[in-house]
Amino acid sequence: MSFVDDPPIAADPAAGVATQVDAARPDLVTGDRPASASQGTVQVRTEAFEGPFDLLLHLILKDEVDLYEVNLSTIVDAYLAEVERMDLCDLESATEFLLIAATLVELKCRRLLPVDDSVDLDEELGFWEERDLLLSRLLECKTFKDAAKVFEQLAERAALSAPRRAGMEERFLDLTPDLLSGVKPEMLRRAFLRVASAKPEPTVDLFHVTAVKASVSDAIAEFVRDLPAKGRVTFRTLTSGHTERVEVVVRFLAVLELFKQGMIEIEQPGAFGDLTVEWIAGESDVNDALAGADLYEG
Amino acid sequence: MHHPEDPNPTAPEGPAFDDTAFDDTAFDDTVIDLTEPSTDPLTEASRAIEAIVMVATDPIPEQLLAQLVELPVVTVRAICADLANQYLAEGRGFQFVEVAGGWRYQSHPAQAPYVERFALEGQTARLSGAALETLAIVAYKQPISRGQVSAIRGVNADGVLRTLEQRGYICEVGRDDGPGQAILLGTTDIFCERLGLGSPDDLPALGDFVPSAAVVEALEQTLRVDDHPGGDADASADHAAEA
Amino acid sequence: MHHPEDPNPTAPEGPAFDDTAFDDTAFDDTVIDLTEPSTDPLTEASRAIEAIVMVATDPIPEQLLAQLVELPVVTVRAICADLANQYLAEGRGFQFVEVAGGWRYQSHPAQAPYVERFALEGQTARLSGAALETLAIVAYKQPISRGQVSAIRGVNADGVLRTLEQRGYICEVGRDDGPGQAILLGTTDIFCERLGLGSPDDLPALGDFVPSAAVVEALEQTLRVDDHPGGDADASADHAAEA
Repeated sequence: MSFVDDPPIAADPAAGVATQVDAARPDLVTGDRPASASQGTVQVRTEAFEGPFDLLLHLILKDEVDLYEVNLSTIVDAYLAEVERMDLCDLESATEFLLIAATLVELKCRRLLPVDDSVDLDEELGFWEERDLLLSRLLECKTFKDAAKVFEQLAERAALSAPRRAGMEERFLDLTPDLLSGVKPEMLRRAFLRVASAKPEPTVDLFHVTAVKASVSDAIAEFVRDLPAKGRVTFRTLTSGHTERVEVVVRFLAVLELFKQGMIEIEQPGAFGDLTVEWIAGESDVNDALAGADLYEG
Repeated sequence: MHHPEDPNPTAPEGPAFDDTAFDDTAFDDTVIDLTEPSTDPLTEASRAIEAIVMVATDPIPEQLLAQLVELPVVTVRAICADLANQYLAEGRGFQFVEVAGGWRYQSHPAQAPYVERFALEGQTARLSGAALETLAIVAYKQPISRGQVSAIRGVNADGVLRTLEQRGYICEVGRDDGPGQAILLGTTDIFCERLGLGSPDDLPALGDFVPSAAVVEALEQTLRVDDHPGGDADASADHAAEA
Repeated sequence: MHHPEDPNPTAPEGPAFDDTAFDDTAFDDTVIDLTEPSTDPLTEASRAIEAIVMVATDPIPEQLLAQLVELPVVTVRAICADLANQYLAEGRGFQFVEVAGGWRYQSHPAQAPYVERFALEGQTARLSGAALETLAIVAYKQPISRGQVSAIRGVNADGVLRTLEQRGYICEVGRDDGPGQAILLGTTDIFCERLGLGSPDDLPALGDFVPSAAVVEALEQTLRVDDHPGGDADASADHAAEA
């Protein structure tokens, strides 16, 4: 999921989101790290953001001057917009990004809505746990990030010295044992394949997961098709046929996206009440809505 | 032309070259005590160690040196440290250093521009940010499974780990006892060489990298559950009471 | 043991002496100021020559040294002779000698018994994993240049290649047509003999092998002598951008 070939955010049709994100992350377009491997660099697949923690840390800590001014809404929006832009090519990474998106969105909802005392205590504790887990994982990630910086400095410093590798003088060579004793041609073949073979395609372990179609743009398309005819409908109804968490998450993201674009109205009778969704946009806006979301490949 | 006597016993003719351009008095200061060159076993061992490490292609562990010169490891260690200091004091263009569990000769960092000019081919590739972070996780958490690395990074780390393995920085060091018997990974000597470490123990303590209070607070503030505009002390108090 | 002041100007502390606990300030001085290398150009050149010859795998001609340190050949010749005399006077276990048209370090003949012991006992009788991989690359992709082998392996393979060459398993088989006229390596008859092969063609087939990007890039790359400095500059630029 390299961003190298992505159009700049400003060109993104989802301008409503884009402007906000752009302001929050002026460095995203120019890239604050090399997105492509330079000549001679280890050919690790470089991604603009190495995972959801990386992205979230960046969003929260990017501007250390304003550490205390960080606004959760801005961060959630920027995070969702970034996830939206990504070409999430495998379900595994998509799920991680989306699960954290779900936690963030829930966090944001808590801030916006009054606390409901009647809420299920187990659920409440569950959410606290999730939030604390996210926090500790972020701290762990940050710890290793900082350690990696020191690794880089150590490697740079070490690279200033070249080791002596000239080896034995000719007259001693006869004394050394035959290095090829015991080496079989097959060992050479395996050694060659080990060092020269392409990495296997990133595979998703589908052993326990049936292929889940999780695409925000598909969900948007589905809503754009179905919602105008349905009138007011609850989010629960919209997701009733979907048991996979990631499917519910992408539909929730789709609802947020449509809301942002002014296509739908959202109502919630009280904290943790059922979300009600109503289509309010005209026919002409539909294409914009569809163009506004990048694909999540499930 | 003054020719210093070679203190190495049974030494044949020294350098195949006489030079008159240099002031021969310059050598008088550097000549060490030549009165009893070969009777001192420490001096003898020191020379043997210089010779052995000079022809070695990899760092030589003190244990092996001790075995070859037939002296205790502690003595060998002292000799090696002394040699390192001698070259340093003399301002040599090379160093004698302990890297990846052994001693080796290497060029002095200050001479890097000249060495780079000379060694044009096959420079070691730079490590990407992802590779460095993954390497840090393996280095500090070893032995660790691929799945655990991925969990910490929040993304599938298999590709990066495979590259690091191909480069020889990490390798399989065992199997997990658990039902899956997951492969456990650890760092290699090549990793130590790349970072200029005597051993992984020479890494700075992971505790040194625990995020600062400001960072922790920023994360907590941002991800706190209750939103009290202004995020004042009340919020923290509420938070504490509720938690 | 005293810690003498390092007379190498602007040199960072060498890893072997960095036995203090890591602290934040330890990493602040990683950038070496190269603007004022030395007060004395002869001393500076002498150090550079020590460094270059130390890391070289073959004897270095005076002409090349002169070019690298930007001094006349006669001066370089005098410096080399002086270095040779210094090591002799200090009773080092190694020598600095002119052989085969160039200067190199080698073990002092008086230390031969220790070096022989090391050759017999100290070395593993098996090829290391890295050596086996390097040999496999040459065997399957011959003729191939040193630079290409290093590019595929991602680390400098010169030392390993030299060992394989010294053992007679690989040798120079030609020159590249390109501007650099890089030396091309291939396997020898000894190699085939030891492995019981009639010719390198008898090596086990690779099957439906998909080469990695590094291999494709390394083999497609036009061989250029100057491809290192450019690549390095790019890497530094990237690094600067990243920092």
